[in-house]
Amino acid sequence: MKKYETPLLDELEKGPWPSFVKEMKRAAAKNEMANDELGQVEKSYKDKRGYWKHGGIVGVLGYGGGVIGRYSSIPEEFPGVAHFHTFRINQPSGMYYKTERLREIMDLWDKYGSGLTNMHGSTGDMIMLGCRTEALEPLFAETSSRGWDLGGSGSALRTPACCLGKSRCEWANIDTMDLCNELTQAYQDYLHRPAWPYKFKFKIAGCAVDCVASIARADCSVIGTWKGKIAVDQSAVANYAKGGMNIQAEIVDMCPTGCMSYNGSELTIDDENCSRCMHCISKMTKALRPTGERGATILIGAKAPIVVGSLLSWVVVPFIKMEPPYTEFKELVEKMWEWWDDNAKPRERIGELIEMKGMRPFLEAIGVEPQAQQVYEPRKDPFFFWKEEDLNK
Amino acid sequence: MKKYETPLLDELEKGPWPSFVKEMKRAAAKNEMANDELGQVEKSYKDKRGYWKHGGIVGVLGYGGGVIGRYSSIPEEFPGVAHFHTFRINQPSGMYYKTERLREIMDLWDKYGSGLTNMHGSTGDMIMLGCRTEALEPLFAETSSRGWDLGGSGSALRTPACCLGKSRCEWANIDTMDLCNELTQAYQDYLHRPAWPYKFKFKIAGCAVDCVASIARADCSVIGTWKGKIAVDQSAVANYAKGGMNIQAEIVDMCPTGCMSYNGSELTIDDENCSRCMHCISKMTKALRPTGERGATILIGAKAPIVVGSLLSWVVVPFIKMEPPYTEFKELVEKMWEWWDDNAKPRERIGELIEMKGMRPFLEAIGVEPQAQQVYEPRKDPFFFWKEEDLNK
Amino acid sequence: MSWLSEQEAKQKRQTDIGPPSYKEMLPPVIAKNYGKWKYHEVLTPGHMVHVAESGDKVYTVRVAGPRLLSTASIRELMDIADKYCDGYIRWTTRNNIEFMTTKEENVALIKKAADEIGFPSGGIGSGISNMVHTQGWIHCHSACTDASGLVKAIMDELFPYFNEKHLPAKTRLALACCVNMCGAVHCSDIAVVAIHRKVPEIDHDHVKNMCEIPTTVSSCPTRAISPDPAKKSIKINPDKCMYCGNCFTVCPPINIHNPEQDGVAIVVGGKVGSLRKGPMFSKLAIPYIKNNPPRWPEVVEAVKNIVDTYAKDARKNERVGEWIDRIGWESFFKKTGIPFTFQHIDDFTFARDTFRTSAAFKW
Amino acid sequence: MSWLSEQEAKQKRQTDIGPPSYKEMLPPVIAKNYGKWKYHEVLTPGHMVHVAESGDKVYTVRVAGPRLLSTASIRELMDIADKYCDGYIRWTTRNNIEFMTTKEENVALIKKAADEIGFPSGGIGSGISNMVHTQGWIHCHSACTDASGLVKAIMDELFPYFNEKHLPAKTRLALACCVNMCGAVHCSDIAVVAIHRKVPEIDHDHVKNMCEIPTTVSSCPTRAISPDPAKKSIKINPDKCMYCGNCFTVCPPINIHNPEQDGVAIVVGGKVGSLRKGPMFSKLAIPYIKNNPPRWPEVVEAVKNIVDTYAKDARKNERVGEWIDRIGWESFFKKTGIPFTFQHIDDFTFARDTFRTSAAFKW
Ligand code: SRM
Ligand code: SRM
Ligand code: SRM
Ligand code: SRM
Ligand code: SF4
Ligand code: SF4
Ligand code: SF4
Ligand code: SF4
Ligand code: SF4
Ligand code: SF4
Ligand code: SF4
Ligand code: SF4
Repeated sequence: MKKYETPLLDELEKGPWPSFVKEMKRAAAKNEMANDELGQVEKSYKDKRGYWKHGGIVGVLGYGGGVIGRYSSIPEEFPGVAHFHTFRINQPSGMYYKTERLREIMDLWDKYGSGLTNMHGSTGDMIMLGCRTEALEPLFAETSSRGWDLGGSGSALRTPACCLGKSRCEWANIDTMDLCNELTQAYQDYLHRPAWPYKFKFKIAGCAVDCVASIARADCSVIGTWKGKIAVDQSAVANYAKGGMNIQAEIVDMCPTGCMSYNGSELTIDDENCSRCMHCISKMTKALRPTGERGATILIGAKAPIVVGSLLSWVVVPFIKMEPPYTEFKELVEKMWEWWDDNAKPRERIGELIEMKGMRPFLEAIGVEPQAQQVYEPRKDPFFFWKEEDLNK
Repeated sequence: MKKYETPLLDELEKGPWPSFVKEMKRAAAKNEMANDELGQVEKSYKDKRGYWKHGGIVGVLGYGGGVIGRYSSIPEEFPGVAHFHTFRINQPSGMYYKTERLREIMDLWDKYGSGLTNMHGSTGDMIMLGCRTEALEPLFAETSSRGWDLGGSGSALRTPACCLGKSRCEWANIDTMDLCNELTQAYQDYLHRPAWPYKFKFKIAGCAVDCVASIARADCSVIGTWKGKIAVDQSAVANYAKGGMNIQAEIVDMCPTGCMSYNGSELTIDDENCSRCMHCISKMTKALRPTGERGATILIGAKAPIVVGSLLSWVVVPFIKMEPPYTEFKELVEKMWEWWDDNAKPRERIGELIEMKGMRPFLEAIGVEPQAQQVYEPRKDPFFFWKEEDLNK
Repeated sequence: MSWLSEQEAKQKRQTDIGPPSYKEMLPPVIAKNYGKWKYHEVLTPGHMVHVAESGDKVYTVRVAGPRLLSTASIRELMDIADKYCDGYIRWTTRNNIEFMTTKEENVALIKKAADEIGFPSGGIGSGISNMVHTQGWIHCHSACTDASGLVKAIMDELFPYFNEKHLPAKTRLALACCVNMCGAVHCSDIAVVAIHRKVPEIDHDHVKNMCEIPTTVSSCPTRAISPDPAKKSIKINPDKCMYCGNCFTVCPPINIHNPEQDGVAIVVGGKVGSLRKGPMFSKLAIPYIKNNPPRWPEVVEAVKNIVDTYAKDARKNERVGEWIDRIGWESFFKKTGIPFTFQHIDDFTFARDTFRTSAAFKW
Repeated sequence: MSWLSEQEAKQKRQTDIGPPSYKEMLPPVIAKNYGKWKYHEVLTPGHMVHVAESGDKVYTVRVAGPRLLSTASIRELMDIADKYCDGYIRWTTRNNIEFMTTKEENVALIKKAADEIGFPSGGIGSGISNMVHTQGWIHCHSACTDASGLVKAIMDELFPYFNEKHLPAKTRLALACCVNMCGAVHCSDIAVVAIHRKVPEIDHDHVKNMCEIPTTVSSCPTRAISPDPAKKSIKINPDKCMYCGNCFTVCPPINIHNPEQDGVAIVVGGKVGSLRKGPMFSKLAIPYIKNNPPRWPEVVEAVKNIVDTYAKDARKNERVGEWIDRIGWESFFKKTGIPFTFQHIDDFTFARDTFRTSAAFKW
């Protein structure tokens, strides 16, 4: 195996943060592909540019996604990365692993791939970084035979992801991990066989804290919420005060709706005016607790900035019950997909389509009523349309 | 003279607010045009629609504006309003009148017109409502011979307007009435002879309170401001408190920058963080007073909603000195006009043009540097352009 | 009083002289203390005093202006000014009339005199001043409602807020009789804007003679109009037309007036001053109320409901828009009982920024 | 350990089975108290405890993840999990690694063991957690900077905020190696996004053989590309190109890489949670810093400056974007000393809403 000098990358072994260079070197020590990756990346550092070609279409039989083809643009120099495809393995919901099961994957990856991974990709998959085309089929056979499957890529449903929710968080209003798993299983066909105008992502958070950044990066963001009061444990409030918390400044004054008050001993919440933003609850978890009915808010449309600027997801359904088997939600989502599939141009995300066509046709297609909760504010211009049916109302 | 039954309009003579119907009837009593106007408006009330044709081009010799042509669409029925043009007379700055002078206008209007007026039009002119084409020339000769002139209309400079400023307001940072008068006089040619892509309006307010609504309806809004501290008279503060003002709630808590504090006896302002919004000053005028250098902020671009939604004026020059003869300001404005005139399509307001071309070409054309005060926030997308000259910086 | 002859007119006329100088128009106390005012105090909704550094005081009485004024009434108002105000008078930027005097005892006399001829005092301080408005059926071909009549009906109802009762803050009402919005009503606390709801009807037989097809096509801001060569006329794409009426302006055989469907929308929450919050646009509260002259009772009721809800719920110094921003639009609709419809959801240029991108809102 | 044969692979393979169930992966204490947690307490930046209604406690130790991990290191991490955590381990949504144990005494042992193999603990509470990032030169053809290297350099510098020092609130950093923004960095407190600055160069001789002209033309999101029939190639309108690199993806003879001009922008003030203020986009703070591998000192310095200014100036619980909103962007530029340039002024879709329409601002 060729030994590359990596004076530039060596600089990145220094310092307290775990070093990806160290990881690459560990893999390179026993793997030809990883070794050439190290060499090519050192060259990138020297020349200040990447050396990858765009991927052709590679994959496994019967699937249209799950593998990102990648080829070096200078394979003569770095033959080990001539092929360096990504193999996306769908993570279990919540990214908990029994080590026994995770070892299966490590063994297979040492056998078939570069020994390099990303734990995890931005969408949520386990990213197996770098294998050759001819390794894909046997690798897939081995992983799938052990009960693992590929994640999404291309114009398909992408691997759903969630926060850890009820597994370890006191604020989860819905069972994020279960819903995530249920959607992944229910829509396997959509996930593996790209058949849509473009990608579609689900991300599920148990509350408005949104620890999976769903509002920023999911075509469909599901966020747990409640309808009911916030129960206040006054003795716990007193403990926070005793512990040095400035309840007026840190909690009451920062409540966005101004619905809290504190008289030095008692904390009062005007629940009707609370917007359930989670600020007070998150800072005083021992003292405050939502009560009442649980469900989710559905927001639609987030995406990255190309081409018209990033979108954040928009509230479409302010409240929906969210319990297994999630039938109502699935029906809603299927209606969305149908409308999107029927109307979108290629590479048009659902948020872009809604923006193009207007919110009304979308809401009508999925059977949702207009509600003030869907907007920050009503329109500001006097140019609005009337349908014949509206005129006769 | 025909006597019209006006049962519908009669309903609008009732109630405490001054009645325009009473005004119309007063004029109608001695004027044929006003009488037929009354009849036609009653018909509009009955039929729930107007009966005016669009005006053809009428005016006075040598001017391209100042008169709005108006013709009844049913002149057979109401011959008195067959012609019913508006004669716009440029108001004196601040809309103060010596009665002796205003009587001149009333006399002329009784002689040549309908005897109906609007005091004033939304732009600021004295609106003489309803005269025949053949009256225009002699009427103009008489008004102008007495020292009055027409206001603007069409694709021209429109009649500038201002708040009363230094004449009766303690907060005026600039002499609004003088500047208004000066601009009106300096740009008479632009005002009377439409030669631009579309209309252009100036409105001038002495401070950020903006009593002439300039930010909402002027292509160029001039707003007085200061650079310096707010002087606090603590004994006057105490008087307000004694008078029942809740200084904490009504003043301090409503300060948008949070730069005020009040300890029950002393009011403190962290001037560096004050945004000069005028809230505290306007509510405690006896206690608070701006000090230091005076000048104006120039904002550009407001207009009504057709076609892309209303625009409010945008900060372009955060601070400019504003003293007679206002040379620096005039030069700036002339550069703006030149750029607009060179680049705009017909019927494109300057704000629309800036939006179309981007702020940079506009600022470069008028020689103004980019400044953080020009924006609420920087851009949120990563798609920005570089000129060769920027690359080498 | 005979008209000038053409000849005389030519001789007398002057051009480009501009308006008379404001300097000539100032009451002496104003001229003397110009730029040297120290403070003012609102004494009643109908009058206030300004105190100069010199110690001089000027009392201002403000009276309601219907804006549409006959020369006869203006003469009467001037008579009052001659009697109590050294022969000076002024109008405000919202079309009210102001009398200024240095003598406090004149205040009551001015109020009384003006009241007697139908011009009650008010509009100063935290209440409702005059409604800015436009021409309506009185003068504009484009009007899809009247202006003066609606203003009269609304101001009659809200009159107590003009001359006696207080609101949390100044409350600016306005009305525009078509979407050209000459009143610049788009930044008012509460505004009424007239709208059409139907695509214009075309009298195809007359189009060929009376209209320039290209001009008509290009008059449409939304490109809804295209030539219809078969009919030698034009056609309108109903999905694109937003009923602005521009085409009707340039081509008379196009009729946009529809007495049964024309009406008004109500928008709320705008302001122009930079105090506390910066200037804000008004936003749609009620998309449509039909024209019901002579007194538009449904519109009056709707405006009153909003004012009353605001009066009850807002904090001191809080403008309508600031109040709504604090409580949230979902609460505004709940508290006023106004239904939320598809028309409220923006589908125009800035729709995207109006969609809620937060999981925090009120039920 | 030989590869499966084609035959074997066909026999063994399964499809559409999805991932293993999460239920199989849960540590017993998690499975037992699922949905029944009562509260938690952050004990150090490196560990916290969650207490269940049952009274059960679970201690979580979080350690830094470089994200790019070798199988060798993952095995070592699993060894720790086997030793102290009953054979369970998890990753967070920001690519850190979590060890859970019911035994408080294990906490220190886990930290020590992880530290020894190069994975220090931290990232919990009000500080800086891992930087979300993307592929960079490691794997993506589209990258105009590296990802892992920049993250390493920045996190080395900010390390104290990861494992010991507090900030006013959680501070989320992220990096995207091109404007596709796979890390969804557009809502981060501070993010680095790589940009090109020059219009791509076209190797016209190869275009005809290697590219589909129509595909190339339509690949351009801003329609800057048109066919150049004379050259049998394409041409790019430099006024419209915003250097996104899409064309280069579909047509290799188009080269967007420019080692001297490629670099990064820094955007600030975004967040995703709905606490207090709703989710916010990050906005441009620094339009360009050149690529300077291996440690990008100018970028590190710039990020540090922003973090330090925020640390000094913000109130408790205030995220970067909330802090800036409170003080105003003009103050942000003043306090950080970052120059304001033409690039900061939006000229894109939502430019209009970013222009200041208020006379109130700070000098
Ligand atoms: C691997 C990953 C980045 C990472 O390092 O984690 C990734 C990598 C790529 N993304 Fe991504 N995206 C990844 C998550 C994202 C995310 C974040 C998310 O999913 O939460 C986004 C932003 C959210 C969104 O979907 O808008 C994202 C927005 C994009 C876009 C822009 C899409 C858009 O509509 O604007 C592209 C461009 C495209 O689709 O052609 C893109 C395209 C790509 C491609 C396929 C580039 C290309 O054109 O070939 C990258 C392949 C890199 C490689 O060679 O490995 N990637 N991409 C992430 C997927 C890993 C996983 O499966 O877990
Ligand atoms: C008389 C007046 C309304 C009033 O009752 O006070 C008025 C009346 C007309 N305006 Fe206006 N505008 C008047 C102030 C305004 C204002 C307010 C202002 O100037 O402060 C605006 C909003 C601000 C702005 O300029 O955008 C305004 C925005 C328009 C527009 C929309 C312009 C745009 O760019 O969006 C039009 C349409 C047009 O220009 O074709 C318009 C067009 C018209 C026309 C000429 C209608 C037409 O197409 O023929 C109206 C003639 C009515 C008539 O027959 O009397 N008027 N117009 C105001 C002028 C009186 C004066 O000189 O003092
Ligand atoms: C006379 C007039 C100026 C003129 O040149 O004609 C004027 C005069 C004064 N205004 Fe005004 N404003 C006048 C139109 C305006 C406008 C413009 C408009 O309404 O179209 C505004 C902007 C409204 C908006 O923001 O939408 C305006 C917003 C204010 C405010 C800010 C109110 C607020 O809290 O937002 C103040 C300060 C206050 O009331 O504390 C103010 C205060 C004042 C003061 C106290 C200034 C002073 O020290 O003399 C004057 C008398 C107060 C009063 O009327 O209550 N004036 N004032 C205008 C009277 C119109 C009328 O007849 O009612
Ligand atoms: C483990 C993890 C979820 C997971 O499924 O993996 C998680 C776990 C917790 N988060 Fe989170 N958050 C996690 C990603 C996020 C994200 C998503 C992201 O960063 O991409 C956010 C949104 C950030 C944003 O708004 O931009 C997030 C915003 C919060 C907040 C809100 C902070 C704020 O004031 O804005 C809280 C509440 C708090 O800190 O008071 C919180 C609180 C919590 C709590 C206390 C919830 C609980 O009761 O257990 C958990 C531990 C606190 C901690 O880490 O400080 N978590 N948290 C994620 C850990 C990532 C990491 O390795 O650092
Ligand atoms: S999003 Fe809510 S439920 Fe999920 S981990 Fe974060 S705080 Fe807990
Ligand atoms: S959840 Fe948010 S809105 Fe509700 S009381 Fe707490 S801080 Fe206020
Ligand atoms: S804008 Fe300012 S200076 Fe002018 S009248 Fe109003 S408060 Fe006075
Ligand atoms: S002028 Fe406005 S920002 Fe300045 S101290 Fe007064 S209220 Fe605060
Ligand atoms: S708002 Fe419309 S209808 Fe009213 S005066 Fe202006 S142009 Fe005419
Ligand atoms: S009414 Fe306006 S939008 Fe409709 S066709 Fe006519 S010009 Fe176009
Ligand atoms: S951000 Fe761009 S360069 Fe980085 S992984 Fe995504 S597509 Fe590739
Ligand atoms: S870099 Fe992007 S914007 Fe520029 S020509 Fe290529 S595709 Fe178009």
